[in-house]
Amino acid sequence: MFNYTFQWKQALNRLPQMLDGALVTMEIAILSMALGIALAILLTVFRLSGSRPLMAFATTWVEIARNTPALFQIYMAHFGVASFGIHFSPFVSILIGITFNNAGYLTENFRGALKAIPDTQGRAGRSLGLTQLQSFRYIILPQMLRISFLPMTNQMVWAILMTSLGVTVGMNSDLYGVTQDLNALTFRTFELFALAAVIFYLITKTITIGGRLIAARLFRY
Amino acid sequence: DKLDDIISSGTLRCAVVLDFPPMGMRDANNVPIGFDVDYCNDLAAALGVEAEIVETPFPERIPALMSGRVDVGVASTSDTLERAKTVGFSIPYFAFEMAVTANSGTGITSYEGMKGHTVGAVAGTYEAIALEAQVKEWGEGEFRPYQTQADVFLALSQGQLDATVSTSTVAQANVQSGNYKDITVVGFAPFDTDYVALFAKRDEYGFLNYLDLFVNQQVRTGRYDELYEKWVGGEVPKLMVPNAYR
Amino acid sequence: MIEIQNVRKSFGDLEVLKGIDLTVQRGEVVTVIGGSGSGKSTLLTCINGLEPIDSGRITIDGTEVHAKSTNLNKLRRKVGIVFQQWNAFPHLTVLENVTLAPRKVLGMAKAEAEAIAEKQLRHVGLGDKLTTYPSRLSGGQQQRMAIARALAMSPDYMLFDEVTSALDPQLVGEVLETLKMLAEEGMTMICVTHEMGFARDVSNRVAFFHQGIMAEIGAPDQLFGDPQHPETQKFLANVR
Amino acid sequence: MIEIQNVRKSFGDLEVLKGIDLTVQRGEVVTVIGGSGSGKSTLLTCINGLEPIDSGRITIDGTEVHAKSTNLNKLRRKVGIVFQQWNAFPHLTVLENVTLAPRKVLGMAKAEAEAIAEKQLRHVGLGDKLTTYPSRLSGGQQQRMAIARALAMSPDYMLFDEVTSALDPQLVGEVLETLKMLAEEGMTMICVTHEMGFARDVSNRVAFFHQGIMAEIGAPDQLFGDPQHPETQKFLANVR
Amino acid sequence: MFDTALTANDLVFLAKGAGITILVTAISVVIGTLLGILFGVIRMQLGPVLAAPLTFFLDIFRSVPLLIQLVLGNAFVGMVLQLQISGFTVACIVLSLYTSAYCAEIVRGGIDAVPEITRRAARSLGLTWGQDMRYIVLPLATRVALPSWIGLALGVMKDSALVYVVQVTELLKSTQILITRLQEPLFLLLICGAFYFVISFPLARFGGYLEKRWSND
Ligand SMILES: Nc1ncnc2c1ncn2[C@@H]1O[C@H](COP(=O)(O)OP(=O)(O)OP(=O)(O)O)[C@@H](O)[C@H]1O
Ligand SMILES: Nc1ncnc2c1ncn2[C@@H]1O[C@H](COP(=O)(O)OP(=O)(O)OP(=O)(O)O)[C@@H](O)[C@H]1O
Ligand SMILES: NC(=O)CC[C@H](N)C(=O)O
Ligand SMILES: [Mg+2]
Ligand SMILES: [Mg+2]
Repeated sequence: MFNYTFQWKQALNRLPQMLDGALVTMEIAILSMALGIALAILLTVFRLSGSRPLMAFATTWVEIARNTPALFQIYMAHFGVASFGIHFSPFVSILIGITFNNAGYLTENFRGALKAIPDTQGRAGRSLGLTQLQSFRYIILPQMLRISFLPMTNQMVWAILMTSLGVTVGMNSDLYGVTQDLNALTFRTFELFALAAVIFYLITKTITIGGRLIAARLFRY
Repeated sequence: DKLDDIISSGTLRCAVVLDFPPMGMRDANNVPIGFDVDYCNDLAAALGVEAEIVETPFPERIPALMSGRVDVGVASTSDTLERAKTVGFSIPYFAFEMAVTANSGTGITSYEGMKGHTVGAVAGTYEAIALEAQVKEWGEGEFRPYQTQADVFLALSQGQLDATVSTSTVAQANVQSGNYKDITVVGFAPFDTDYVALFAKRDEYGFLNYLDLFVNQQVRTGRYDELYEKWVGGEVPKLMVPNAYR
Repeated sequence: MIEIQNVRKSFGDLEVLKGIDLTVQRGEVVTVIGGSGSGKSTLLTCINGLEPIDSGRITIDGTEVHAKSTNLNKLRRKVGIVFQQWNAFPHLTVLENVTLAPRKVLGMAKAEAEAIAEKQLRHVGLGDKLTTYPSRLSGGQQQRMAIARALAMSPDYMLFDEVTSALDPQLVGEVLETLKMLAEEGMTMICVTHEMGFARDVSNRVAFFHQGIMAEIGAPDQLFGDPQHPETQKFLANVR
Repeated sequence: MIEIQNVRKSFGDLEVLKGIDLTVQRGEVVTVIGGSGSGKSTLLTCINGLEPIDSGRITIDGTEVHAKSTNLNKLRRKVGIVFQQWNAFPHLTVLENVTLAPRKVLGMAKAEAEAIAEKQLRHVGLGDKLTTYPSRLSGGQQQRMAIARALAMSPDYMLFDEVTSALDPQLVGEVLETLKMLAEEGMTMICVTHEMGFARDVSNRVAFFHQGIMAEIGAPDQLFGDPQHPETQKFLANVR
Repeated sequence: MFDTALTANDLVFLAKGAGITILVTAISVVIGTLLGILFGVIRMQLGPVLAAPLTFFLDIFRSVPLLIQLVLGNAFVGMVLQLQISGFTVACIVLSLYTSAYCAEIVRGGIDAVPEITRRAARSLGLTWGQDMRYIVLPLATRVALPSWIGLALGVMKDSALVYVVQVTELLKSTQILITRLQEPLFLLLICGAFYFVISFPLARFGGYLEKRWSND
């Protein structure tokens, strides 16, 4: 009926290579999230700082990250900055690109979370003699991270999906890159991409479900 | 069969890769041109139908063919045995020699000189597969595949890559264009000649037969030389493999 | 001693405090009553320096709260405050809520801070809730925890801002009991409240605020029994 | 006449109503008091069919509420209900809030619905707020609007579920006044409330709920003055 | 830096690409939104168990890279359904489903945000389920959902940069074509990025504004 014989065996034979690729994909996503969260906290502090240059810096970052395609950002992280003589390996480029994107979106999430934390929390902290920074660190931050935990797992899923854009900056060791290389080699496009789709699905599902379990564990209050 | 279908439909749809100068590219009006484009036009003329160029990025060539969106691939496609398990190839219609192009700052002067450097090529191409294997064998240096020929040369002139292996035609064209700073062709890559063929569905013997004959006729009639002169220039590569059939 | 001298404070165009004068002696309990928006909460947050003031002076034991040179974080250890709502830090257990400030502000060791926290929590009747999260507490228990948390810093003064207003009627009693106990122990307190019974029983003086002005202040018997200012009369008539 | 006969209702394992019997005559005002979770709200939502019941019967003017054959949408026109909170449809103006049901449910023309709505809104003292959005109203005004909205359907019965509990103390009065006015006009009402003064003044009978049981019911003087059930005594002692 | 070989012709070419980007986005967002509302309401009505197959189906679109969805979608349409339709149509179909998957979530969030008691108030007035949905839930849910929906629409516009794999020459692809010919990547990419930004930023801000305004109600 299809004029095409599916050769799933051929694709399955390549499964070990693809799973290695999946590990790299996870590695990128996890690193980019860890860095992204750290940067987003910093950007959030900048936004709250009241200092105009810092606020402008944070805002510019957030708006560019949110208003241009991720593909564009990743391409820029490699070829764009290279125009100024700064060279990053594909791995570092994709990491920077996704981290930049993550940080932008997470900062925006944090803003929403902060709005949900009553004013009196910070005031209560300050009233106890905590400094502004201590009050942020011990009272606001933990609550902010809790409120934005589910958005963060969503962002993690996006980070996984965004790794597929690494091919534009020369990545071929991640799941999508490996799949594409195998495709070039064998022309078994459907089998390979379908298999990749299944792996991606399983990874992202694990993250979503894992995120919920962790949330239930972590946030007993 | 397919051959009849094409003739009766009145159009021949060719999958062509358009970021692979001078085989496929666009002119100043962004109209497709190049060796492969002309070749497709010739094929259509022989069949007595209209040619339609379908721009096809690398991973979409097979789905485009299998889903019936194109009839034939005129896409400088290397006729590897692995790929032939999936599609049917004609006899070779073109052959590439591979050249090494290096960033002037690196001091690379030969193929061997690339050892230990960061090198790259267009992802999934014949030369990329060979070069990646070579880098593994050397055991030092790094291999990076980029999505398009343009990205490879961009990375090369930015210094992100120290050298690349590409078809000599592309290398010459890009160096001469003057668009890229600091790059020079430093020699040939000792890869097997990259024979490329037309491809169609594996079981369309009638059509594949026709394609074989068409390629043969292009050489016989001198059209192949003519096109080569037009798009590449210089000594025309032999399409016959010494000491072998076909 | 808390001295408030001619304090004025605006939010944008709105003048919320229009020259307040009030001196609270050590050991005194002053209750503040008044309509919504009359500036009661604002005054409290000015006293512990959470809000800047526009003019006037507030001194606590001689230290001027709003002077540039004043270390507010240090000053605030002297002045505990409990708000109407959302006092509890929801992500910390009851014990952690109370030990946070002693540990981070006073740099106490964990064990020492916990000893103090336990003592204060037992004091307010929460000795058995140490490892509970605030979400498991009733509103009244949360407020008592907030009081213990403030007490753990050994403050000399306590400010209470309608600490029972957000509570179910059944829970009001337990919190007022705690406040009464504190007052009897001699804590200096300023309490903003709607609970007239409490104001009458516990306070040395009651102040009535109206539109940013302290319209009237006096002993509870006098203010409730024989209010002078027409607004006070109106207010008290409405309340019951 | 509303007749409630041996009504039982559980949420999962929790039996919230454990056999309630109550008959409310036309023109009667019955107040329901009781602790949190005693099943008061649940009873009201069962009466107008918002919640199914497990056993027993509720009939309104002879129509069985939970019978399969009953057209609930039609029945509900007879029975207005106002909740503690979030009664207002925030995206509609006050007038639109009130005209929505007459227009969509009764199919009234716009002009007619508006005439009725205006009348009812004036009745509750909101004649000047027709084009305002609820977010601009005080809580008390929102509750009065909700009452007008229910009245616009010309119901025979009104159910009120702690309509003043979420209000600032100052706003309680205006809403209770409106309820009193309704009662005086002869509306049949069941009011769940914490306002004992109101219960005493307005109701014909007061019912005390405790843990899903109607522990006691009687005339206000009797129930407040001489409560029989020990839980009633405890409850009333606590409330004041 | 910016003396460029870019001609007016090329600008027209870029503008065409931008037009395609907007067209693909518009079609997908409209269809995707309608489907998303339908799926969202169906899911709510069926309950989590009965709706599981639908949930699973929609989940796929949120769990697999769009690039792969497009490649496989194209193959599916051509090979399995044997439909001779253009890459543009395939792009619109895949993007519509992709949009609907996210939109269904937004719809659910919007409906969840309408307080149960408000809906009870509506039903108590005698409004039917449908009237309640139409006059109360929908308008209220829209307010909650609209800012996220704007975010989604803009997301789809940005993600439409990937439809080049099914032979649709949208903005980013047009840019790449010009880069191949003109070899001025940074300059061309900045033009392209600026274009996205100029469309996306004001709309995103507008969404933020709506959110602020409505949350103050
Ligand atoms: N941070 C702020 N920014 C702007 N206006 C404010 C702020 N805080 C309070 N206000 C305004 O100042 C006025 C006084 O507020 P305040 O909270 O002190 O009154 P209150 O007497 O405590 O009233 P309530 O009994 O309602 O708590 C009010 O009109 C209020 O809206
Ligand atoms: N939809 C529901 N699902 C599960 N449990 C419910 C539901 N609605 C009410 N309950 C439970 O039923 C019990 C009775 O609730 P109900 O709201 O009727 O009490 P109430 O007397 O109105 O209390 P309150 O004075 O706090 O309003 C409570 O324990 C409550 O948690
Ligand atoms: N056309 C291309 O982009 C690739 C050509 C290359 N010779 C290959 O098929 O591997
Ligand atoms: Mg206040
Ligand atoms: Mg209730």
